[in-house]
Amino acid sequence: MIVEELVLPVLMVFFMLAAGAYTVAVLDRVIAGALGTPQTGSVWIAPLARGAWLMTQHANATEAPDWRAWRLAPALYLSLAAIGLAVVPWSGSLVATDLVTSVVLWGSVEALATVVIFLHGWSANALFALIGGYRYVALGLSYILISMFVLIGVALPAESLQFTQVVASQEELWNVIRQPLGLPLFLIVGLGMTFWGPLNLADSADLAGGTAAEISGPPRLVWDVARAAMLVAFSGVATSAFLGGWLGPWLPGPLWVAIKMLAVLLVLLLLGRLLPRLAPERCVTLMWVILLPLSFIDLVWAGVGALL
Amino acid sequence: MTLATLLLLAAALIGIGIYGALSQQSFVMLMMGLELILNGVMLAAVAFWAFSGAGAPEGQLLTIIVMAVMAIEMTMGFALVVAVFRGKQADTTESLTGLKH
Amino acid sequence: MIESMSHGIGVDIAFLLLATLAVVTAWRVFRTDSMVRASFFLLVSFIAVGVIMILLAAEYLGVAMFFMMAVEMTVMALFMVMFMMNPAGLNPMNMVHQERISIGAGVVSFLVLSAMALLAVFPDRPVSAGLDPVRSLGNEMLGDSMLIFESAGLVLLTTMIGVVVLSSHRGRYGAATEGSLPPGLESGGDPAGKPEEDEDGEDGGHHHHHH
Amino acid sequence: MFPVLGVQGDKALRHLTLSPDIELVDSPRHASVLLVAGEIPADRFEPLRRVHDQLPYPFTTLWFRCEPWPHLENVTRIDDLDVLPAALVTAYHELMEGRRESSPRILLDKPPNPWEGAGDFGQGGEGMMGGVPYGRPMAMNMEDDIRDGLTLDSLTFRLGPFFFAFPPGMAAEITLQGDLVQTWKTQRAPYPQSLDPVFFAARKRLVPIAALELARARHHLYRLFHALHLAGLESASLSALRLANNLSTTSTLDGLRRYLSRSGFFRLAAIKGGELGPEQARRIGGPAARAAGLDEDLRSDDAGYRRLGFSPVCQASGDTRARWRQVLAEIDQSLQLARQAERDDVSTSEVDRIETPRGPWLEKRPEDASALLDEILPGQEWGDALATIASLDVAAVAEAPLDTQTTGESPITELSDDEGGPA
Repeated sequence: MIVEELVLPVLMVFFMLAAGAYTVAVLDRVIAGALGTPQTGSVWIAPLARGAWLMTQHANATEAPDWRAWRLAPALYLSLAAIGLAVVPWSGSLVATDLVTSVVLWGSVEALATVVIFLHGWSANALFALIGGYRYVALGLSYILISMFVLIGVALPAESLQFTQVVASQEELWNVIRQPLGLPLFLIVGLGMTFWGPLNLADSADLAGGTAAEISGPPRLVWDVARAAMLVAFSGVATSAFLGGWLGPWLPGPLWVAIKMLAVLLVLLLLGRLLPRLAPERCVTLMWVILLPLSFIDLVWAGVGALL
Repeated sequence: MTLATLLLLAAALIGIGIYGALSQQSFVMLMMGLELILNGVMLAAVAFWAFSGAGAPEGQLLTIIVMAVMAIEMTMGFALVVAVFRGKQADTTESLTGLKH
Repeated sequence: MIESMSHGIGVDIAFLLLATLAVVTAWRVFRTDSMVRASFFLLVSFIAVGVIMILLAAEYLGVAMFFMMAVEMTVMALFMVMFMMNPAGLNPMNMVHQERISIGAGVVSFLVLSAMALLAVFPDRPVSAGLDPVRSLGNEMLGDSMLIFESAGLVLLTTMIGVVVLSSHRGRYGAATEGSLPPGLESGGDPAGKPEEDEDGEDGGHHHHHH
Repeated sequence: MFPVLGVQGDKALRHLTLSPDIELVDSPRHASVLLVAGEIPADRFEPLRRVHDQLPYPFTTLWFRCEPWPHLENVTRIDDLDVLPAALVTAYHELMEGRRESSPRILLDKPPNPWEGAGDFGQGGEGMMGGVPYGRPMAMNMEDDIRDGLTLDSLTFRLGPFFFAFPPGMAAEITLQGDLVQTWKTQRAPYPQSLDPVFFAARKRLVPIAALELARARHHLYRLFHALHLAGLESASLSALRLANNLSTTSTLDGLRRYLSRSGFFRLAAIKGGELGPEQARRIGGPAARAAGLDEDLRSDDAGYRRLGFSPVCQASGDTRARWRQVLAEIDQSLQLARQAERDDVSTSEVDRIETPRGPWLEKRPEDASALLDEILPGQEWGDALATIASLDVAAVAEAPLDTQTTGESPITELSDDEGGPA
C-alpha cells in the first residue's frame, strides 16, 4: 500500500521533472537554432553539458544575502513545479495525486510561485534581483485573477474541482472549443507564471538576468531546471483543462497527454522566442484592462454553457 | 491529533497573535498579529467541524467567512496605511496622535 | 476526553510536526529582523495550518488557505518593502511598545483558551466517513447559506471600492495630502521628513520612538 | 563568457556574438571566462577589479588587445580577432578539465565598511533606521515621488562602466523608486566611439557616396542589434547583425522591418517615452535630432547628394519609438542612396561638412552628449530608460577611425572586407 500510494507517485513525479526539463531544454535549443542563433554540437548533449558546467561551477555569494531564503527559493520553485506535475492526470487512473480539489491546488501553486520568485529576487540582496522580484509581484498579482476565472470556467462543466473529472467532462467536446477564450488566456497566464519570453519581466535581459542575475553554479542549475519543469507542469495542466487530457482515438491515453503537452510546450517556446519582452507597465495595464474582462466573459460563457 | 491538541495549537496561535497585535509599533506588523489570531480561529473552527460538529457544512462556511474577513481586514488596513502615509509619512502607531490630518 | 477519529500513526506524526512548525514560525514572525522575512514566516505558519486542515479532511479549506495566504502575504511583503525602513533586516529590528503587557495578554489568553480546550467537554461527533466535504460546502454556500455568502461577496466589493477611494492620490476635495504635515521628530517639534525642508538628510521621513 | 568592453571592444563583441561556440552573458555571475576586450583606461581599473572578482570559481580571464595586469598569473593576451573564439573555447575547456587553475580573487572578501552597531539594539545608527550598514546608506524616502505622489523609499546605486546595456565605458549614479528612475547622474562618459575609416577619409578628400552610405547603414544596424537584444528579440538582433556584416548595395531591410512590426516591437516592447526637446535634440544631433523633427542634415548641402535627389527624412515626436522608426528609415534611405550612387558613380562634393551617423561634423567631431541623459531619463521606468539609452547615440566620435591597425590609406578595400575579417 505504501509502495502504491507513496513511492510510485513520487517516482513518477521525479521522472516527469527530469524528462520534462530535458525536453524543454532540447526543444528551446532547436527553436533557437531554427531562428538563427549560431550553435554547434548536438542538441541532445548540449543541455547535459550545460548542466555539468553548472555543477562544476561554485555557487557564489553576494554581500549579506538572506542565505536560507536564497538557497531555498530555487528548490521551492522546483517543488512547486513537482506539485503541479503531480496533479496532471495521465489517464483515468494514472495520476500521482488525485486530490478532489486539485484545480484549487494548482491555483495555489500559481500563487505560491509569486512568493517564491519574489523571495528569490529579494534574498540575493542585490539590485537587479530585487527589481526583478518587484516586477514579478506586479505581474503575479495581475495574472492570478485571470487564471482563477479561467480555471473556474473549466470546473463548471465538470461540476468538480478534480482534474480527472475535468478531463472526463470533455468526453464530448474539448474545452478549447467549448470555451474558446479559455486556452489563449491560460497560455498567457502560463507565460506569466514561468516568466517566459514576452512576460519574462523577472529574469529579463534589461536586468542582466533579474532574480537570477546573481546566482551561479548548482543553485542556477536548480533554478533553470525548475523554470523548465514549471513550463512542463503548466502545459500538463493546460492539456488536462482544455485539450481533453488523455482523450483521443487510437493511441493509449498517456501518449495522447504527452503529445498534447509537447504541442502546448512548442507554442509557448515559440511565443517566447518570437515576441519582444513587454514593458512592465503596459503588461500590467493589458492584464487588468483587457485580459481580466475577457476572463469574465469566458466565465460567463462557461456558466451559461453549463446551464444550458 | 485530537480535538484537545488542535485547540491547544489554536490557543497558542491566538496567544502569539495577541502579543504581536498589542506589542508591535509598525502598522503592518500589527496586522500580522491580527492575521495570526484569525489563523487560530480558523483552525479551531475546522477542528470543531471535524470532531464535534458531525461535519455540519456551516462549520466550513464559518471558515470561509473568516477568510473573507481577513481579506477585508488586510485591504482596509493597507488602504489606511497608504492614506496615512501620504498625509504624514508615518508608518508606526505612535506617529498618529489624532484622527485628523 | 474526546475520542480521536480513526487515523494512522503517520497522521499523528505529521500533525505534531506541522503544529510545531506553525507555532515556531508564528513566534519567529515577531522575532526576526526583517519584515519581509516576518511576512513569509507568517505564510509558513498559515500553510502548516492549511495542511492540518487537509489532514482533518477539510480539503477545500486547506488548499484555499494556501492560495489566499500566498497572495495576502505577497502583498504584505510588498507593503513592507514599500513603507518600512530596513525591510532587508540589515539592521537589527525591535520595534515594540508596551511589551510586558503584551506578553502578559498573550500568555493569559493562551492559558485561558487552553484551559477551556482541556477542561470543557465538547460533543464527540466526528465527520462521518461517507461525507464529501467539498460537495457539502458547495451545497451549503450556494444553498441554505447563500445570503451569508453573497453578503460576504458584497462586503468585499464594497471594501475594494472603499480602499481605492481611500488610497487614491486625489480625493473628492482635492489632493489627499493637502494641508497635512508629517509629525515632528520631537513631540511638538518641526515637521520631519518633508524633502524641501529636510535639513538632516540622514533621517529621511520616518519617525520612531524607542521604548 | 562575460565581456568587459574596453576602447573599441565592441567590434570583438559583435564578432563573438556570431561564433557558435560562445555564449555571451549579461551578468559576470553567469560567466566562466572574463574577456577584457580593448584597452581599459586606468580610471576604470577599480570597477574592472570588482567585476573580475564577481565571477564564480573556477574562472579565467582573457585579454584581447589589452595588456594584462602584471600580478595576474597565467593570463592570455590575444591580439588577433580570428583566433579569439578558439582561444576562448580552449581556455574554457582547460578550466573545466582542471588543466588551468582558476584566477585568484584580487580584492579582499570583506565589507567595504565595518559593521557598526551604534543604536540601542545594535542597529547601524540613531533610531530604528539610519546608519550605514556596510557603508551604504539605507533606502530612504528622500525625494518626492514624481509619479503619483506616494513617497516611498528610494534606492541609490552606481552602475557601469561595464554594464552591458550602457554604451561601453559609461557609468552613472541612479536613484530608483521601485521601477522608476528618480534621478540620473552620468558619472563617466562613454568611451569615444570609432567610426568607419571612410568618414575620416571623407574629411580629407571626396569619396564615393556608396561606400559612405553603406558604412552609415552598418553603423545604425549595429545599434539596432544591441537594442533588439535588450528588448528580448534575440533572433531579430542576430539578423540585424548578420545584415550589417554582409551589407552590400543589394541588401534590403524589408524582412527585418516586417518582422519587427509583426512581432509588436513598436507596440509592446519597452520603448515608450524618452522625448527630446528641440534644444536637447540639437545637442545630440544626427538621427536623434531628425527623429525630433529637426530638418538638419549636412548631406542636403552636398552637391553629390543633391544629384541623387536626397532630402532628409524626419519623424515628429522625438521619442524612443520615433528614433527607431527614424533609424530604420535612414538605413533604408542609405541603402537606396548607395544603390543609386554606385550605379551613377557619384562622389561627395564637400570635405568640411560631413554628416556622420553620429551627427554633423563641421569644425569639430560630434561630442559626447551623455550628460543629456540626466535630463531625459528621470520619470521613466527602468526598461524604458535602458531602451532610451540604447536609442540615443551619445558617445563622442574618437580621433582615430575604427581599427587603428589599418591606416586610413585604403578605405575602399578595407570596406569590402567582412567586418569580422582580419584586420
